[in-house]
Amino acid sequence: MNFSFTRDQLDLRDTLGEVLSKEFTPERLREIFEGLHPIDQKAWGVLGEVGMFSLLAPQDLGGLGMGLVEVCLAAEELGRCAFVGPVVEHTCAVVGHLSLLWSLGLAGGDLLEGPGQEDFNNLVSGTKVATVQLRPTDPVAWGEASDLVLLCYEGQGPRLARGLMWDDPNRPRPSLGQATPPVAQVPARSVDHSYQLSWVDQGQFNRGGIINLDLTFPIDQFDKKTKTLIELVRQITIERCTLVVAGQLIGLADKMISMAVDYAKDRTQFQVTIGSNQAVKHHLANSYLALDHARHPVYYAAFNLDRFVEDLVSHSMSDDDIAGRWDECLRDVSFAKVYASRAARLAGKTSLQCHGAIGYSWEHDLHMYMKRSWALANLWGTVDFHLDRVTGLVLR
Amino acid sequence: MNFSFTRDQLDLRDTLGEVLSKEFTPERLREIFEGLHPIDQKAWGVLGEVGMFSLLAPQDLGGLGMGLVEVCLAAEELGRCAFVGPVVEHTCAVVGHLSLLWSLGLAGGDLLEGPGQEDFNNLVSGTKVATVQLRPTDPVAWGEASDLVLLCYEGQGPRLARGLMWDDPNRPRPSLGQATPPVAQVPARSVDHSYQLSWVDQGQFNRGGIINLDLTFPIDQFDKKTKTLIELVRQITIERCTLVVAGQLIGLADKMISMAVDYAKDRTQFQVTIGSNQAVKHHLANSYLALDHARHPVYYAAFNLDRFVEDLVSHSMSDDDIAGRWDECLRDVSFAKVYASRAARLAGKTSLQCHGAIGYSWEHDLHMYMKRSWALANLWGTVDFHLDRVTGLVLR
Amino acid sequence: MDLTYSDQEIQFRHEARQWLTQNAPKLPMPPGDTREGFDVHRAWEKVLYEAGWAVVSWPARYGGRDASLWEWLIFEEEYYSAGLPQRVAQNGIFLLAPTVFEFGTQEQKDRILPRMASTQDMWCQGWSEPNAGSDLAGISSRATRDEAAGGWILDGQKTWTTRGAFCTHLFGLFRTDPQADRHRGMTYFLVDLSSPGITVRPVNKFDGDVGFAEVFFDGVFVDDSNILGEVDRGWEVAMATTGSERGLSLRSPGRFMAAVDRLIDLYKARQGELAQDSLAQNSRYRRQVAECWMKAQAYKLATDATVSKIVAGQKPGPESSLNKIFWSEMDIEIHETALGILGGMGHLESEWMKGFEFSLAGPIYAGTNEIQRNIVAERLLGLPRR
Amino acid sequence: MDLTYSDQEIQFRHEARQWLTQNAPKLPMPPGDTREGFDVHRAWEKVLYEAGWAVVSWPARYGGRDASLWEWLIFEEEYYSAGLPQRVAQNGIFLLAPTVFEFGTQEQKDRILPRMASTQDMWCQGWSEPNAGSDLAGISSRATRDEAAGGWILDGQKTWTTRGAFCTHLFGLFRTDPQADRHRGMTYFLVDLSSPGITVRPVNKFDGDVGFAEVFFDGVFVDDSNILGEVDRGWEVAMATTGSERGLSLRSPGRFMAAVDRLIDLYKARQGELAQDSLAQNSRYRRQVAECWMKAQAYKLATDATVSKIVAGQKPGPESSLNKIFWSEMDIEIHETALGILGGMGHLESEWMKGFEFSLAGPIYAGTNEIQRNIVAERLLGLPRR
Repeated sequence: MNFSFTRDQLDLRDTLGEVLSKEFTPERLREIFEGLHPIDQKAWGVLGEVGMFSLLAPQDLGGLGMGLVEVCLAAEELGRCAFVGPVVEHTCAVVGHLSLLWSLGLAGGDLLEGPGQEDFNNLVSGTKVATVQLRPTDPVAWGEASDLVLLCYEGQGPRLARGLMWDDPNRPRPSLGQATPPVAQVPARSVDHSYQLSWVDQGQFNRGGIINLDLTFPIDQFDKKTKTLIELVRQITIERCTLVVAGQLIGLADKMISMAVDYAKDRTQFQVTIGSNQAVKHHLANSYLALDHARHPVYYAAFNLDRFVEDLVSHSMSDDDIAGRWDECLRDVSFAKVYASRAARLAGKTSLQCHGAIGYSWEHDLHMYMKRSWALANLWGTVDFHLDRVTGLVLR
Repeated sequence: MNFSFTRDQLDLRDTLGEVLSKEFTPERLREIFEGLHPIDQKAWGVLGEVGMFSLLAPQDLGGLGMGLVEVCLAAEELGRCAFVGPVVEHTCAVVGHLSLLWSLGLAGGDLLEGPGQEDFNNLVSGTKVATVQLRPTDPVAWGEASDLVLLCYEGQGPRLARGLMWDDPNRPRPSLGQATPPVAQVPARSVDHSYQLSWVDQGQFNRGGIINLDLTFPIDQFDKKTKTLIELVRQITIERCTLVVAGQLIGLADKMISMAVDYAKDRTQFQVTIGSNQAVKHHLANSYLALDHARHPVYYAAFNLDRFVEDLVSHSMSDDDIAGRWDECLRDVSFAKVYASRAARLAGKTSLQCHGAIGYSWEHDLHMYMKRSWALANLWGTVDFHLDRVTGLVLR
Repeated sequence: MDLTYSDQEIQFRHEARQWLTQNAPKLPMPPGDTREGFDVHRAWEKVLYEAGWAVVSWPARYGGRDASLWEWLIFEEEYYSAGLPQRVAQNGIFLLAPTVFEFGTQEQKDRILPRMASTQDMWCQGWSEPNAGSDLAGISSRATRDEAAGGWILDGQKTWTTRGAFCTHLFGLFRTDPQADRHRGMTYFLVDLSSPGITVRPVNKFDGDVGFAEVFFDGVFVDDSNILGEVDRGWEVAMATTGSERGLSLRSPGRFMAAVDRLIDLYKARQGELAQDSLAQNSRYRRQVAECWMKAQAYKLATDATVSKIVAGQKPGPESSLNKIFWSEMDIEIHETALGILGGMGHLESEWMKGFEFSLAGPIYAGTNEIQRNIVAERLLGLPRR
Repeated sequence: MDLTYSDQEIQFRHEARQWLTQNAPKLPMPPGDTREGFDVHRAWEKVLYEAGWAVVSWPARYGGRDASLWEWLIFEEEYYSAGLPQRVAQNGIFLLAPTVFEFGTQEQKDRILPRMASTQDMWCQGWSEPNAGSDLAGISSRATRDEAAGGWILDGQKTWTTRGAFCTHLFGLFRTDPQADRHRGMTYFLVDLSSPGITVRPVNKFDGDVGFAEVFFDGVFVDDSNILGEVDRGWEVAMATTGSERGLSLRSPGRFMAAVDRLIDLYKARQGELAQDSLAQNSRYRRQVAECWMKAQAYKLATDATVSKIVAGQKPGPESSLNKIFWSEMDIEIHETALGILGGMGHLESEWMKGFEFSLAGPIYAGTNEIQRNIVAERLLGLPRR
């Protein structure tokens, strides 16, 4: 047993933190938030350079061959600066997903040497930006800003799409497939203006000319066992994304608490520093406590999910093992998402209250972090969804 | 509209408060709590003298002809000193219940002039102590200490019982009817040791020789409309009791907050009065807020229940009116019970925390008030029951 | 105690409802915290005024209809029940006006109130300064006597002035005696924002709308007729206003009762989907909606009790701090419940999200809830100050 | 990071479980806070000692088995999972012992620890005084030097001494330098309660059991060998102990994990009835039980993280205050949930009610949670003191 991070893990986190503090400043975030850019291409490139997108790719595929613990450490840093872009999707749902299929012998040799190799390398290095869609009716995170979308629907193999994207559902679109929800049900955008939601048009599916990666999954020809495995991989991808979002929420909570602590040490009212008031102290102590107790479940779930994936790849689990351990993974991921979402919500509220009016102004940065945390708490399963899931699994 | 109490109402409350502060001291409560007496006969008699038990009896029956608003005002005072005995049951479920049946022409002339008149007068004056049982399986509050029990079961007219009572389910009993729950399911007593629970033995039903009151209800001979009315009266009795328990909880909450405020003004730690600490201030402010917002719903429900009863007696409602207004009464009573229970629970916790170790000792009085509030919150419908009912009625 | 409405009150409610049904503007209106929206709201509030519904409880001579406080509450219930928004004139009619009624001269009442009621003058509040938020006594903007001109010269800066970018007038505190201790030596001024020397900088709020302004005073002349109450006694006058702000006038129960009604509608519309997702979730939101209903009802009853006291001649005291804590936290809870019911879509822009963002300011303005809890503990419970 | 148990740890768990299964006493045991109960518990803890399970992480020379901290946590999990109660020796083995290990002389270790582990000596804590509760530095009991006799004379009063009515020894702070400021001039004494001049008055606690004692000192002689650490440096020594009390040693995760397991059993047993009463109620308690499970799990993981740091050579710091807030509030929540599941019977006497009453002391003792939140804010977040 050892719940400490290794020196390497901490170095990875610190490097990323330093890079982001230079490359992705609050001013940059504000530009995106105010609609000047969809994402920051330069910062994205730098993330690629430090290896962010290659964390979950095996070394044989040019990756760093690390696990979700490392991705979550990175996610905390991404959360702390409210980094904009489909990092979770790109890292876990595209590179991580394809890598895992490959490790299980389910993806073509394309990734390693075929005509798609360059395309995959572009994903690993971050030269191309990718995102994901899990159901035909879902909006796609940063679809407009991405070079490609992995369509990853239940019961189907993954496919790559590059279709038309909309960030405004009122814009006319060529062919509304049945799966596309009616406009009236789809509000235009997240209150987190830096979180771009797009709609992928099924009618315009077109992967030719963009990349050569061959992902033709003859799903109907696979045997039942293989189909089950492909679905499990898809599920793993979903849980990984969920947990990395939880990691971002931890980073956001930490950032919002730090902002409030700094302000409370500085601001004077009634001739005392406001941070010397017991009410302010207790608000912040409660937020810090919630954060501290939310952070460990994220890494516990990440560690166990990594172990599950390792054992899956090495074929060292029986079917019963898989079922039992997978349920524990689901329970632990939900637990982490619930606690991280709540910690971020409390941190935001507390931080706003400690800042007072200044924190309520658009000019102050706090609202951007709060709104990001609201968006992330709702994405990859709401708190309600995860609460229900953890309840069901605890009371089996 | 006027939500203020009349001078008469306030005088009634103040008189009762004064009498109780003399007659029912914390020392007296402690004696009962420690098992020296079941109830305080002398204090009971004084309550009778100031008219407590006659509040809901019409003047024609020798009562004060008042309503539930007045009973709730009195209940706050009873709660404040954690008065011991079946006051709620006696006032609402026995005297109030029989009076209402009489007012509706459903009870025999006995109450007014027959051989039962003296018995009824003894109830109104408090010379006899009465309690109630609503279901054959329910424990009876202070059954051992009472002279008689009104059996008031669904679908039956009220009956008077004087059977054998047990406060200890392990004591052998002559004939266990099927309705009596098995001993193992019936813990011996409330954590509030002053709240006596007894078991009435159906086999030993015996009303002869105790009182002459004739309550033989030929229920099967009544028409459907009358049967419905008799059941409604029974329901009214239940709601009245529930609301008066809520009133007691308000009084208890008030008492526990006052104790904490007094202590916090006096106790010094870290060279300051503990009540000058913002954490203590905010704990107590929150408790006071919960109390303030729980008190009004009690009187709102009491007023509307009184109006409902008035209009029922004067036959000025259509059947539809009755159904609609009765639902509102149920909703409002549940709302009051939920808020009063929560206010008392918060007040108890807060008071204990502000007292620190001294409040956690048996020698200090606080635990007796806390335990009474735990018992009352569970009686006449738990918070869960009432929460469900208010939810169902708000979201009809 | 009599919790029934009189025939006259029932008739009043009927009239108000009928007029509002027939005259309500197209809904939803644009936000009142944008230039265009402010003008739309102001025009609507002028329509209210012309029909005599702008300030029902004021004397007819100033534009009201001499309605009782109970009738005012009834009007508010009907107003919000019709889906109508908060008034952009509220800082004038609900905060300044009660102070003018209490401290103003007859000349001031005649000059100020009718123009306020008719929306000719739109008033904003000049309380906060960069170093004086919850600590109002920390203000440093000053007024210097100009005996010859019969008035005062204002210098300094006010901030977080709600809708200050669109208003025509400001009421606020300025230091007239720099030697006096913190709570003294302030005077309550009424300022025309078109006066020379005033600069107004719009400040956007949490949701991006122009909710606030910074107002800079650089040698602004105000004559003696625009002092409310006595010179150097502005603190006492201001305290009367903050009582109103915290208490019932800005946040009449009708607003929350209407919000809860909309919440019930939202729940019923989404009930099927919630139950399809999970019975547990549906049951959780059913309960949460009922909790909100109870809160709004508790607030209404507490207000009824306060109004009963006022009608009986008592002054509302520190109880207004209880109300402020309660409504501000309830407002957040109502909106959080709605966003929860919206599920995964809850973070998207919507009327409920807008309302949620607005509600987050509640525990901060008009004195933070931390200050209010201090007031409750010290003035209602008698706990010692530090 | 490696969150798996080693083969050795798994083997240790297996051994512990097997021994406990074969040797556990009849359950439930009577409360340890009554005379009879105390003796029953003491006898059982002697059985533990004799089999080498009393103080697993201590060196064998003092009665332990040199187990690692991880193994100690495993033992605690197994111990509570077997339904066994908190140790009546805990104030000795969990609070005093770590201090003796850190500050004691070799002579003191040899003399005190084995007798403590074997339950020959039962230790209670003499911290609080009538005017020194949360404010430990406010103590006034004093020790006067008796140079000739080679020791000190103790006078004063200690209060809220847990199980003081049954214990044989007391450790506590006394003022040795009355001139020094509040946090100095105190010395940490080890006192035999059978010494002449000591009077012990039992004090009943919330649930009526004899949980506490008041201990009066009237010219009690203690020789120099019974001072722990240096004279006048008792505050530093005591702070080491309070860290243990707040932190993990008194409240190892196993206790709460076992309580949650029992809660799950209770829920499952009552599930049918709850659902029959109302589906909403059933769903509420399902969720509430899951919330308790998450809390206990979060506490276990936080403890694992702390232990990882300790094993790596770091000292646990003010994080112990975080733990104390968390477990004390969790303990109440677990019991409130159970009482809620019991429904209308929840107020009757039961094991759960007894546990609930016990849990209510949690936010008070070992420094109130208000003080702990101050510590978190000041020492972990760096906010200024007043």
